[in-house]
Amino acid sequence: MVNFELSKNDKTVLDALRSESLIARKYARQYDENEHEFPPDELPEAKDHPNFMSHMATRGAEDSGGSVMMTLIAMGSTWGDYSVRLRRRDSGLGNSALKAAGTPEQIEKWGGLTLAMAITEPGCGSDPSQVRTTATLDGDNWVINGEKIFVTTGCRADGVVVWATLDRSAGRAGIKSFLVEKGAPGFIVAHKEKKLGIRADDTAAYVFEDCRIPRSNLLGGKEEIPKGGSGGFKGVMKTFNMTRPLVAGLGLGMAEAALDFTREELSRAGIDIAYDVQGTTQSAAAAKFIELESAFEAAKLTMLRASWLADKGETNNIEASVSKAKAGGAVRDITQGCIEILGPMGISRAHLLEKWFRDVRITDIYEGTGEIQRMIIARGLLDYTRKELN
Amino acid sequence: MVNFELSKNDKTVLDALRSESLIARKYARQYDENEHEFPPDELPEAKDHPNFMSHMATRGAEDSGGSVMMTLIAMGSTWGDYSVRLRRRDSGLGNSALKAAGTPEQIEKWGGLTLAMAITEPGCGSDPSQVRTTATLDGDNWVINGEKIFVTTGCRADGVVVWATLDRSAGRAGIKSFLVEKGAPGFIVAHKEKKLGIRADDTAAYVFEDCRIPRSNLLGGKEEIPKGGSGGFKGVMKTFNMTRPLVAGLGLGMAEAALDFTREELSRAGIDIAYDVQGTTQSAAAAKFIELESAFEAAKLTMLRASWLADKGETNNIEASVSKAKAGGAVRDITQGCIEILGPMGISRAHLLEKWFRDVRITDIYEGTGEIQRMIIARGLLDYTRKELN
Amino acid sequence: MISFELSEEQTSVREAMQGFASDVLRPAAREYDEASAIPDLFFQQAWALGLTATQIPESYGGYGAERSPFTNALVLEELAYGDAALAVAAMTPCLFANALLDHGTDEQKQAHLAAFCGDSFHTGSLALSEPKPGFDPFAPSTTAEKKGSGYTLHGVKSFVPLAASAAHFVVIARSEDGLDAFIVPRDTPGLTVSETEKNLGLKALQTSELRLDGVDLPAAQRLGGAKGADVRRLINQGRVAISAVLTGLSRAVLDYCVPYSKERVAFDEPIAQKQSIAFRLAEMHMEIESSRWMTWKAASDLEAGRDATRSATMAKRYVAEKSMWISDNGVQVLGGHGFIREHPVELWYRNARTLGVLEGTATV
Amino acid sequence: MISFELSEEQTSVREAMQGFASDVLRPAAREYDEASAIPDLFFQQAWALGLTATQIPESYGGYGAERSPFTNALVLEELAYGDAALAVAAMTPCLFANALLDHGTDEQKQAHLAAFCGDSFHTGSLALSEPKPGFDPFAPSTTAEKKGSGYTLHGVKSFVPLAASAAHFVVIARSEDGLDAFIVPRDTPGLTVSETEKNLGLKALQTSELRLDGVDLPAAQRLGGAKGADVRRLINQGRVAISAVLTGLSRAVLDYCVPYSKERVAFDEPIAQKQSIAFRLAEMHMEIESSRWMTWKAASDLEAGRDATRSATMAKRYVAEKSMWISDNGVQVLGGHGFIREHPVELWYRNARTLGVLEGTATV
Repeated sequence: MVNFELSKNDKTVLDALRSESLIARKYARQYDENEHEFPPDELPEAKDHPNFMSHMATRGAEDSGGSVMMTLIAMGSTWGDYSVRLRRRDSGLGNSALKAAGTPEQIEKWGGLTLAMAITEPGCGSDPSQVRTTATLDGDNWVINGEKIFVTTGCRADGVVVWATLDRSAGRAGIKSFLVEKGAPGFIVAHKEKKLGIRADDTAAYVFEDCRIPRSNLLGGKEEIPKGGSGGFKGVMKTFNMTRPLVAGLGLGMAEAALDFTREELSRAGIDIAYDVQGTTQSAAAAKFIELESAFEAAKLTMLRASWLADKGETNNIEASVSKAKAGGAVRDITQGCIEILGPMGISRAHLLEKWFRDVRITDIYEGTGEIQRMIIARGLLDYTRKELN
Repeated sequence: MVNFELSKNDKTVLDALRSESLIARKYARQYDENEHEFPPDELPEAKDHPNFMSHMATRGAEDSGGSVMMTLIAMGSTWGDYSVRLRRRDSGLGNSALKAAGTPEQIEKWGGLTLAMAITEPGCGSDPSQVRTTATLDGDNWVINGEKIFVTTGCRADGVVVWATLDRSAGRAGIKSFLVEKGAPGFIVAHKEKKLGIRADDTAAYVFEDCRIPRSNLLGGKEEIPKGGSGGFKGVMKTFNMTRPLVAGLGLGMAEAALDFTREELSRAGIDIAYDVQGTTQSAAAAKFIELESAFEAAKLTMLRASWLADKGETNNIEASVSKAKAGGAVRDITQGCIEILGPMGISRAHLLEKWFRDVRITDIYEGTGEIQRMIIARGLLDYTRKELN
Repeated sequence: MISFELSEEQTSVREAMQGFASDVLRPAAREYDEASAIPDLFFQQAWALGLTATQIPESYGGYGAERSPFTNALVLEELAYGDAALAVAAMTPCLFANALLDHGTDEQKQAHLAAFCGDSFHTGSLALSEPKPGFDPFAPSTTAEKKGSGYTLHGVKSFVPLAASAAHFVVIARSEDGLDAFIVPRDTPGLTVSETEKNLGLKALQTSELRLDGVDLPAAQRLGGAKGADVRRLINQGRVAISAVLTGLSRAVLDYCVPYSKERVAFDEPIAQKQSIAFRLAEMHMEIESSRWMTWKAASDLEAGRDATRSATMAKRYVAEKSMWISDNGVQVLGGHGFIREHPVELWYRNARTLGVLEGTATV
Repeated sequence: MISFELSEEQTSVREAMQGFASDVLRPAAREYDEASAIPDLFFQQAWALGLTATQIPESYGGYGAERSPFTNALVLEELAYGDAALAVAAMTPCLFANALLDHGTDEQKQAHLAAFCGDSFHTGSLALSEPKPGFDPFAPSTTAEKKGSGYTLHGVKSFVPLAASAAHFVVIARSEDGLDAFIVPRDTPGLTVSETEKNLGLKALQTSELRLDGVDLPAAQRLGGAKGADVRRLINQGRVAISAVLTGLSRAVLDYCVPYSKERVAFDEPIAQKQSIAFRLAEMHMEIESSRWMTWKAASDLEAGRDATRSATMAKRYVAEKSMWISDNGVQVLGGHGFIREHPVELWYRNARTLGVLEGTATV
């Protein structure tokens, strides 16, 4: 039956997360202002805090599915702070790729590490099929050459899943993913970006100069380039169907924080949000707030829908893109709008609202921009190929 | 000096127009509900009404330029009613083309008639260079063959300026305009469209079957097809730089009527629009109203700017498109928004608001859709050719 | 737990409605709109679906299926995909019958529900809207004054669907107890039903204004008797219903634009291959999905008996705005053809704006 | 008559400012933003332009050019095209000096204006904003109570530019006469100037909070003396100024995006050849044009001495919304690069949101 209420077990998990998030929030400003410092893996106050994930162990038929919960957990974490996450292990984007496409041996070996994901290159932007980084087999090693930018958590990560092509003439089919550990010869972390937001979560630029890695580091292990079709590329792209709703959740958690803050401040100023009054009697601030809140609800529901489909094992590539695109737009409107409602106090760094405004802006950019998501959705709707619509 | 105030003479013209428009408004509903009837050229009450255009005779350096006044007059007329205009002679779109491109003899001969303009064809939509209607010289006659749709005032007009190609292989350069009088052999008014709005202003479909017209009816008289470039096409397109701000004005007049009506109704309900209160104390209805009013002002100013440039004799093709695109969007937002503010009463045919909502919708469609205007603006900004951006 | 899973029954109801919408509603939509009337035949066809009788308990003569606001929302989306005016017309008997089912006393149910379980079309109606600027359903101007043991009603109601053929009305008014509702037989002295109203959209659906000039009613006509009725819930149900209708309408627009834009050629390729069209279609799809889930969420609050004021208000404001945007884009995608009554987008454009403000404007 | 014609003088002022903006402001913008400070050198360079002294009458030591709110708007658009924070910094002395010029008594002008006509940088500032949710400049919480022949001020002001170096402040407060303004020397007992505030944008511009805990002022410190000041006009001037600054900022965004999108290749062609980018750039241009004319219209109301409340409010609400939209799209056009501080769109995005709410939110 259609249901939008959380079960008791669902709530236990999210309540425990909320109390961790309140700790993270205390550090949010510190690591934003000190972009050069890495927050520790574990914050002092969180040390003896029970891990909320422990509550995920006992789940029943009455409880929400795993993917649904992961998106709600993404939201619950960034409600605390985007960057100062607790227990960061396993949380890199590369970890999602490993889980989706890795061999059992690879998952066993790399699963405990934090893995970044290196796709974008200077000049290729949001078109991953244009990857120029090459991987060449040399005896029992892959030799990787190329440059990568915008690698989230690239400095802190223990390793990275890097996209490279075995044969550029094979197009998308030639693109494979490789596991590269920090310290591999020829793997250089060239640059740490200074950013608008998510400053505690570093963004790196990589250079690979004849970087040699073991042959067994090809993610999923399939070395052959399939004839026709996009081959391994599709498998790699599938990762996005998992991560896109998560990325939506990361953005929406901050948007929810902004709404909560704004509601409280409005209430303190004597303006309560009433849902049963209209135009002529409603205040403009309350009407604007409800507009933003509705945008939040709509985006959150598309996120839940995409992850619910994943839990059912159904195709969700369009729905994943819908949730990402919806969230990408909603979080911008919401944080911009909350500042607008609160006025001058909204732009003060004495409050976190201005930080949420900056942090959420990445949502519509990374993991495929809003434009890319629309392309995917439109191709699905119109039954168009990549060639027909680009 | 920059100035946005009307001169005394400007006001005299527009005030006289306003009193005529109040007559037109009385008939607005009648001819909307009776789409099959043509409103008379002159309404009974207007018979002895002094022609506002007579006030245009005496103008000085202190007064607004002619193009500026024409856009304000367009606004002032549709504030009364889009379709039930008084003194319709000379007011067809073809008349603008005649003025812009006709030879002195042609202007002399055709100037007193109402001329429609036939560009669009089934299947060619907003891409006028795809014109398939042909004109072939046969002795001292042009023989025209083809179909035209969406001809505004096509049934009522005395004649039409029709676009046809002398040579499809010459592309845009081969397109010429021809003056065709009603009654010409082979000129068939095939169809009168049933429309969402502007119902008193008819929209026709034409068929030309070996329609013969005198050789002298080629608008502007230049028969040769220039090598390279777009040749005569550009001249024809120039008409649009004159008509686009006018079309913007036609839409904005109705949007202004909608705002005036909404303001009065709100005031009757005890809500006055205050410009010196904000978010926390402003009512949502007033805030929404000011939002719509601002959109109106912005669009009106771009219209004035485009026509002011025309008066100065400066290039205004981008500005003309800006004004058309701005108005096309603003009038939709404004009329949709006014209904939203007023609620159930806004959708009643007891008031004209719902009619304005329907009538203005054409603004962003005819004379080049909003998309075409954006294309023109973008080509200008990016210095792109038609080939580079389409 | 979070779930978007429809029950088997819901799925089959939905499929049945899809068939009816495409076989009966869509083909008739333009003709009835131009005629500003719906023939009796249609009402009989719709009646045969048992939309009203299904959820009436067997004790009152109905089929005794569970009363489900959620299923109603599914039904409305599908019918409105065919045509919104006909969807509202087909469901108008429910407006009255469900108000009694949910809020009426046993006597009121006994008195009125049996008529909805017969073989031929029977309707009552709901009088909610009022013809004043910025009407707010939570603050009606229509008053119910206590007078002796009964009530006297004063006020004007507008957009009362099928008022001309309705036997009774549920009239929403403000009494000393706050929001209140009354069962008003159409022949009650002081009640005048106007000529058919002329509206922007939903033209096929005949609506009237109700004038209540001192309509005296015994206390027994108060919906819910001494206990009164949960009028907020009635209003919220209306909002969810409109959200569902608008979601169906929006879907109709997109499904019309997709093949159109693949066929329509400009600048040497189908306009669907232009990003400005393709991305717009993608956004329309995004907003249709969003609209449906917003509607479902509010409907599931109603289903569970929770206060749905927040979710229904948000759904209505969101869906009304997006359906206006979607139908507006439908017109734009078709260009000149979108302005012509040969294509249905013209109709959808008017209907979207009409439905969006029917029971007041949630968006400002 | 309708005219968009600038005078020759206005054109030449505009050109001078364009040069200063591109030579001095734009190259320094990022460095000063990262440093959250502006070096003295810049203030001296800006001072040399004579922005403040030009419009001060010769009798007070100035150059005696006509006082022109319209020309100020032109200047601000051009300076802000270079950098908004530096534009506001350069114009801060005018905030104080022009308030006195327009509203001060002769004694007040005599006492204060000469200092703005010297060779070295001198500033006062204007205390308008307050740190409370939904601040409305027309309804400040700061109060000026009549006490004997003078006034006592209570309240908190925020975002007071260059407060650390200002010799005097014009403080807006509510007195029994309504909106009122006072000249407050920085060493007045009861006045505390906070540490530099930390803000989202305009980081180079140092601002402070002013705390007024029972600041006693003689009647002579009331701006305009017994007559008082037209504070509405002051507020409207602020709105027009912000509109002009945001218009310049928006133009900077578009002019950066145009060449970027022509160079940036995706899916085998420059992204500028994609309709989704090209049409967005077209819309940015449309809104920049609109923003400028809205600003000009309000500025010309000020110039003519008309009440500009309506036009200035509309300009501010319109331009603030559009500049937010434009700078947001600037970030999106650049994609990942838009999020990085190597490109200026990141800075413009923060500045647009900051400026848009500086003196209250006209948009809700």
